[in-house]
Amino acid sequence: MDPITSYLGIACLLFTIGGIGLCLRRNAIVLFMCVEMMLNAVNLAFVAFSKIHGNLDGQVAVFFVMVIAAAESAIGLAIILSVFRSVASIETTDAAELKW
Amino acid sequence: MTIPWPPLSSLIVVPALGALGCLAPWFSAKIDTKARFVRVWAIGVSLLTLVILAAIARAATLSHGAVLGLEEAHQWIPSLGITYHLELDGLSFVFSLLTAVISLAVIAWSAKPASAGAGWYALLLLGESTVMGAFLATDLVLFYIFFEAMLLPVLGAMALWGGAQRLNASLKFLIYTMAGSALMFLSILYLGWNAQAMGHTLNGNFAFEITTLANMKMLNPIEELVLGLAFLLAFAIKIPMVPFHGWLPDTYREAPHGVAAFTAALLGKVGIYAIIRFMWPLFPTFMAQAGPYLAAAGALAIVFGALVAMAQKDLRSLLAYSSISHLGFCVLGIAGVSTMAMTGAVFQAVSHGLITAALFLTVGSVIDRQGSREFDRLGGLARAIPLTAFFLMVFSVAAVALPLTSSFVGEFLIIVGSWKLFPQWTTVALLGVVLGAVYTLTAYLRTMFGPLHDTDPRTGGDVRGFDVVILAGLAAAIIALGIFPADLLGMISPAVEVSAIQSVVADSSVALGFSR
Amino acid sequence: MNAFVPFAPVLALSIGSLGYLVSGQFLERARLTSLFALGLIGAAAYLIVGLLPMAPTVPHGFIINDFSKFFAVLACLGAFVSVIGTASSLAEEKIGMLSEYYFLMLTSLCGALVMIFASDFLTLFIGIEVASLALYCLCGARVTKEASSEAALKYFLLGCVSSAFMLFGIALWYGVTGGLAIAPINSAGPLVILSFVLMVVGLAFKIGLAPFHLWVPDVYQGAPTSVTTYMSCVVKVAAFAALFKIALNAFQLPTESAIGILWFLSVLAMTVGNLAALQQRSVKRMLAYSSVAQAGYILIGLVVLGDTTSVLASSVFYLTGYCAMTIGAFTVLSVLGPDADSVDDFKGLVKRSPFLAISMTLFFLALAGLPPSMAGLMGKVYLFTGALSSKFYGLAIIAVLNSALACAYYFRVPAAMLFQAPPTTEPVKVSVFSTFALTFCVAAVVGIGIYPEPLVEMCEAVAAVAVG
Amino acid sequence: MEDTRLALIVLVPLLGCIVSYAIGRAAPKLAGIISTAAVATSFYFVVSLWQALQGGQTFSFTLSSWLSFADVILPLEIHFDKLSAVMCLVVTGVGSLIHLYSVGYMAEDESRPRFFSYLNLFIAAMLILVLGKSLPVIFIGWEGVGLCSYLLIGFWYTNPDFASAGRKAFVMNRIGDLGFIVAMAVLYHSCGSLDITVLHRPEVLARLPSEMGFIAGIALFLAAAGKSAQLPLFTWLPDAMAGPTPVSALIHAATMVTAGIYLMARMFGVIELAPLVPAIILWTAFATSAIAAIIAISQNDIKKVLAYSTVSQLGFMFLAVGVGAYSVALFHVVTHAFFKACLFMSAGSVIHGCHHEQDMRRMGGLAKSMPLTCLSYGAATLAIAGIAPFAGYFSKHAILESLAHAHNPYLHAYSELIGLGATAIATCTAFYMTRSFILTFLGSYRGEGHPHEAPIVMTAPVLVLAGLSVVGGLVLNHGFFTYLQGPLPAVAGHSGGGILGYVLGSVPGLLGIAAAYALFVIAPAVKDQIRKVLWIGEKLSSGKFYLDEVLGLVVIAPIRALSGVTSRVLDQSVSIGTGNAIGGISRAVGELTCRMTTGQVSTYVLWMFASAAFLLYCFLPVR
Amino acid sequence: MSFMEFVIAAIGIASAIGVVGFRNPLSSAFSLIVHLLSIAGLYALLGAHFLAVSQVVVYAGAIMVLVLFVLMLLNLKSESGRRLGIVRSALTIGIGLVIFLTISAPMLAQFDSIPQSTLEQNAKASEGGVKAIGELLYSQYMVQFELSSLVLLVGVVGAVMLAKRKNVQLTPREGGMGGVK
Repeated sequence: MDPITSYLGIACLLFTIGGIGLCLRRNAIVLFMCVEMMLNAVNLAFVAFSKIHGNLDGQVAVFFVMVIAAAESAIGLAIILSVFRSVASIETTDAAELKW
Repeated sequence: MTIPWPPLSSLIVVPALGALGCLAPWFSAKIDTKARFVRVWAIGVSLLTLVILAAIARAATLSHGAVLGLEEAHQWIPSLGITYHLELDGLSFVFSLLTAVISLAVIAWSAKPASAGAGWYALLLLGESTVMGAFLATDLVLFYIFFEAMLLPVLGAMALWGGAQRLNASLKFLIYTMAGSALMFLSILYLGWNAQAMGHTLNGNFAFEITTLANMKMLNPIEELVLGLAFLLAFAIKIPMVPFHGWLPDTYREAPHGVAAFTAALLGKVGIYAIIRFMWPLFPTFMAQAGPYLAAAGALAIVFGALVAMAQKDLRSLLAYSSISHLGFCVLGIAGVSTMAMTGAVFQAVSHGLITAALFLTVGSVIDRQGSREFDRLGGLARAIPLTAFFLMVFSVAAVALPLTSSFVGEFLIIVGSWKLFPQWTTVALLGVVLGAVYTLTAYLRTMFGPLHDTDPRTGGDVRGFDVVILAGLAAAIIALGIFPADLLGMISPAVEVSAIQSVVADSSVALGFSR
Repeated sequence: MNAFVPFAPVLALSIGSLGYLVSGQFLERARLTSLFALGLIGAAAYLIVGLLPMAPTVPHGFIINDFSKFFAVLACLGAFVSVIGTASSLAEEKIGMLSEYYFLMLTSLCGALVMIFASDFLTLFIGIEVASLALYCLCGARVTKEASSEAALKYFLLGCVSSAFMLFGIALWYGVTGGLAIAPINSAGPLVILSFVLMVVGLAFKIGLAPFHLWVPDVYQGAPTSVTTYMSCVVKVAAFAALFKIALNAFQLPTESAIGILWFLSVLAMTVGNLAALQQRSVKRMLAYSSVAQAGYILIGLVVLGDTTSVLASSVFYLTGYCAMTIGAFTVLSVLGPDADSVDDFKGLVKRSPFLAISMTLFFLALAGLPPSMAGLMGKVYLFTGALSSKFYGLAIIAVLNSALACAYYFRVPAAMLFQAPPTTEPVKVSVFSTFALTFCVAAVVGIGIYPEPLVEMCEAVAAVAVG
Repeated sequence: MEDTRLALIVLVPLLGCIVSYAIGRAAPKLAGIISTAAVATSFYFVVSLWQALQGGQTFSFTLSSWLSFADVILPLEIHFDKLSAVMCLVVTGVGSLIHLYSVGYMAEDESRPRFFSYLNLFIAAMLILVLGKSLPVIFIGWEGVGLCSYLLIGFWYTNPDFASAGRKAFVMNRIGDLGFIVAMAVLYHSCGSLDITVLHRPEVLARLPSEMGFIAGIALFLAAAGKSAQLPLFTWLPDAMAGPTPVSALIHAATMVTAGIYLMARMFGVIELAPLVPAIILWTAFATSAIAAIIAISQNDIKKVLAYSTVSQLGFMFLAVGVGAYSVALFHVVTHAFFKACLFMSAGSVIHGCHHEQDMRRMGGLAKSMPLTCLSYGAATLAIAGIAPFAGYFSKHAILESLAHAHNPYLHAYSELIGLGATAIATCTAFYMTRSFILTFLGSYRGEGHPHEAPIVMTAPVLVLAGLSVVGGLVLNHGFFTYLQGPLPAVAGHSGGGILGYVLGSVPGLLGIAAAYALFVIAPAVKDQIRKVLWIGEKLSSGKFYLDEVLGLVVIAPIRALSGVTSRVLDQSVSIGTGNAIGGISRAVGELTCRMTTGQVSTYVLWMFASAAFLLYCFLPVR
Repeated sequence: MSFMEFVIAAIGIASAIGVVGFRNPLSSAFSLIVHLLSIAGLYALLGAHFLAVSQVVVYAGAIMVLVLFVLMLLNLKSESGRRLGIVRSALTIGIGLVIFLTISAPMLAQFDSIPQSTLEQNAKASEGGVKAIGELLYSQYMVQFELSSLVLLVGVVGAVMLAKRKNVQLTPREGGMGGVK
């Protein structure tokens, strides 16, 4: 197996694992972490591609994704905090007032 | 004599503005104080509409012969090929005349639901305006708009002042109508696009104008079948034809008397009118093939309505089903390529409009007096309210199509006209006539005759004042049409010729012997 | 200097919103803040209309043409009206710090504009994120209310997932083309389709198309009404702009598999949305589901996109009308107070405030596609004719049956307002701002229906540009 | 040629109808006088027109162009020829007498105005019927008289039985009217016109295909049978006795019920197109008159007796129609009008005198208390019994004779049989009429109270009619048939018959009278033996052949059931049920779709991934 | 595939599974750190040095610290006992499998056939040092760079808005700190 493609394979795998985690876990923070994992998977793919194409646009993209991820984490954790304040739990099963 | 203002639009605009006028005091928040003035205003407006219509008719008749051919055509949405096109020929004229008369009667009728303020008149006027529009529009999209719009005022009035189940009833009414017209809507669009695709339009855009669409033979039989069925469904629900009448019992049970009268008299007629005006020219082949089935449906509807009416326990439901039965005649009449039958059908539609409105109003006053519509709580009223009894007798007699009443003219022409085409179904329809006599007389008997069955034998409660004038006017109209129908017939038949018959004659693919 | 011109609107908005942060302490007076926001949005709109024509060039990351300008103006207009309409209800919403609130709203508008103007995927993604992140916070803005933060959480998590999908799509695009520009690609290989699917998943989520709609009802219900009002319009506009742009400029629609996807989404959206709305007692959820269904209608134009541009134009037309309807409806809700949600809250509204009741009725009639407010009706005429002309009969029939079905629930609220007795008779007072916004929406909804010609022509032009 | 008098003939009673009610509301006394005057006036016009009527010429008057449009020509036109002249004379003449009579009869009824205006309305309708120039116009009158009879039968509407009797009459007539309409439809399409003068032209009738001719003929007879109470539609006529007696006299004896015969005579061209039609008519008529006669024997209500005798006499007339002797039938119509009206009015006087007692078993011996009535009733009885030289004799005799000359392929075999049967019926007639006379006037009074003779205003017209039924036949016998040569086919070999003929001809009647006298006066005991012997006949007769029951079982019950089923199953369950079901289903599905939104984030994500997977799986070209 | 790459990739995948697998959020957080670091290693191997560094700094540093802080703040026990149904887990994994296959198959198919030579000559061009990236950022991606500042700003302000409330009470509505169940 060619190294580059193996990177891509790994990216796909991580992406999927992150998704599975999102479906299986209930703790909001863990969910958030899974999201981060998915983003990382994509980043990996970006970098691999940039290597394939021999330009840096992919890496630049990854840089921006990191920035965004940082902002996301700030907001996400704030949201989780405020949820915790109101529901006294960060398990998504407990924050399920809105339905149907 | 020329008419200074845009004549046809004014028929639509005047009532609409009148409706706004009714609401003006209502917005000033003192709701019932101005009730009387509003009433006078509303009557005035609808009267004005009637006068305008008469003036137009006179002018047109003076200018060019008996057949009216007034038009108003303006571009509306050129890029979609939608035009604002109104036309008044004999066909539209009789129906708009009916509209004007019925609206006037219903508006002027004194008995209206308690708590009904200015909104009552506003909605009725809106109803008049929209129904007018439906009868005048010749652009299919415009027609569709009015076709949908005319539902709303009726719906509103019913949901505002109806019985206990009024909301469910009106929802049902709405859904039925929408479900019916949805596919028609699509078919209209298909026609418009097809015209463009065939390159039949001037500016390469869509075209929805009936004459444009009708003059070109651009549909293959399959298309005609599908589109025709879609149209038919919409009108079948509107008329209503069995078995698409699911909305009717609830509506007529819940609606206030005036609204019931308005609905029964006018809304269904739009279906009849549209089949002649739009379906025959657009889908001649389909109509020619569907004719027998349509006739069957009509005839069976006559019998069905009569049978169900016989089983009813209260006056209003009986009226509802009787109107199904009577409209069956119209359907039978428009099923075949026969000027006689079709003219009869139009005439029958008009006369049924008059009669059924009169019946709903009269019966309404009886019900209000007794506080009940059950036959078991009625009876022997002829002694208590002789005048009402008299009018009810006149209208019942008209309903069973006694000669020298308008409905006889219609039914006679329909039967004689369609005998040649569908003898078997005409015979079935005749059975309906006998049953009609049975339930009508039974209803009258159980209401007016027999020992005076009265929970609290109050005197009075008889029709009086202006209402007498209204009923008398309607009765006069019914009888006058029964004795001197010639003018109206002479107006209808050429229009029918042009709109329906000739399209079939022109369509060579239809091989049918027809009887003029 | 001229190099900055293309970014003027975005700059104006962002810099202006920065003004909030510095002035945050002494700008706590609702009236002033909202006025300031309005001023900024107006300025942005003005810049778009007035300034951009001077910059026809394609600078880095941005593309300026009639298409993007139209959508940008639409977004600004939507934001403007929703801000006016809901300004006075913020106090009752107990949204603490107004300056942050407006800052975020303006920033998300800014992000929306970026989405609309973006000419490469990276910019597009950043725009999406700016808009979304701001909105996540705004959904949670009603900190004292449990539902609000719950909505924020849901929106946040799901939104992140969707942007992950979007991003993966972008990565694949980069993998195939070696660049990030939104430029025509001539291959339709599996990888291209793959990236298209992934991007569509991302955008379908933002738009709220079934089956990616599940967040919509929860968020619309949980978020402050003012925010819902805003996002129900602006987000849809931006996301649709992005979708159109990607699908037409990058993926060279129509390719049959892509059309298959969109067809599926559109049908599912309108059907699921309408069915789910049938039983709703909560007006917000009802409107949320209805927005799903409406999104399905809007998508038709892209699905049936044949050689004719006019079908896309019909989508744009319908979208425009829809913005007016939904903003109006939610504005009425916000006027009724932060917790007005159930249908019962609308009982007898006509007695308490005829203006509100009648305008709400008009909006619902428009949504149902009934006269007299014929924006919806005309939009449907336009859309379905397009569908038929491209021989998408099945789609057209499903759509029209759906719109008939929809009447069943669109009837409910007007019925409650007009035909039922009010629990209380004390009148609802409508602020000048809201009155203005509502009047504007009513005018739009009715006017577009009565005299659609100019808008139709505009949409035709826009579509022509978009299809290229 | 146009003549306005013709219009006046119809319009005056119509005017009377309105005026008498309007004025009657104020002054009830005047109502009767006005309406009587109206009818008398119209009688005067009829006479004057009749005088002016020479040769084959006719008068006509067009009221409106009515149903004329495009190329359809159906004006509202009436015309006056010899045939209609006869009917008009009877209607207006006898009618005015009966009006006069009712002035007395209804003297103490408070709703007289209504009564009289109805009566006038009826006269007008009847006149339109007989004057109509085209079938639709005749149909106007046809339905009009039906309506009036409905109104008049149910005149005392507070009694629901009376009201429903009226309804029964109307509905049964309606069934007949179906025939009328069908006939019109057929004729219009085949002959292109409904004008009766046109419909007599052979070349026009030739256009009628044979089976259409049959349909038209049968349909017309159905109409006639409905109106003139032939099998199976005659049960309404006895019930119609619920109405005031003058009504029975005018409508259900003299005029309306004979409209059927008039129609047959009018349309004889169509009737005779298919020879099967007259045969059917003949047999029906025979059965009807036989059954009615048998029933009449065992009736105790005086009016019922007269009613059934009317049915039987109508059957006689149709016998004549069946063999094509239309003028003979009309002759019997005229004489029957005289004596039957007389009978009814005398019966009316009796009822009036006995304080509205109608049961003959509670009468008797009234000869002393009301001699004039007794006299007229007796005369009329003799007339109907067919005793020469009373009026009935001539017409009946003519009918029996014409039966002998039946020239119908379907009848040759049976002509003698029918002749005998008819004679038997005549005997029977004499029998039950005599019975009624005996029960009413002879013997001793069995009721309570003091019967008294009717006032002069009632007796006078009765006497006039009595006189007519005495001499009427003798006078008319010679002129009548020759007079009707024009419009109607000549009667095959009709002999006036000399004295001998009179004697022989009267034999059947005399037999009947003798038998009745024997059984009811001389030896009442024998009566009971006979009753025991003929118990079946007795049952059938007193049970009215159970026709009502049969009809109820065969027709009415099924229809009721059908209507119940239609309303409950077809309407409620199927038509309406389907709609509701669809609504319910979509609501349920909607509920399910809502449940998709569980509120759990992880579920949502799962959905997202599942959908994404689905999209990828379905739409990716390579898997 | 070099041994180095293999090891790092293996660690990365293992730690990823760990993130999903551990019941205790804290341990999943730590395994996430490991995961991020391994990713950084992969970056380095791919020649994206700048990214590798910033990955360590931004992710493993800033973000994860924040996460851990919050976790500490809420001092949560491991996820409450209720396990997800086996059916659902199976379903989830199945779906994940489908996605994995459908995504990876075409990718691998497409890029399997890239000659090593091209990668060699690309290696220099895709050398993501600070200088190279910086040049791109400040020339071609100027706009996006500025916009990303906006993103961060939103993050800050949003966090402030959500976290700060007028009447601050950090104790939840019911139950003590930490929402002990």
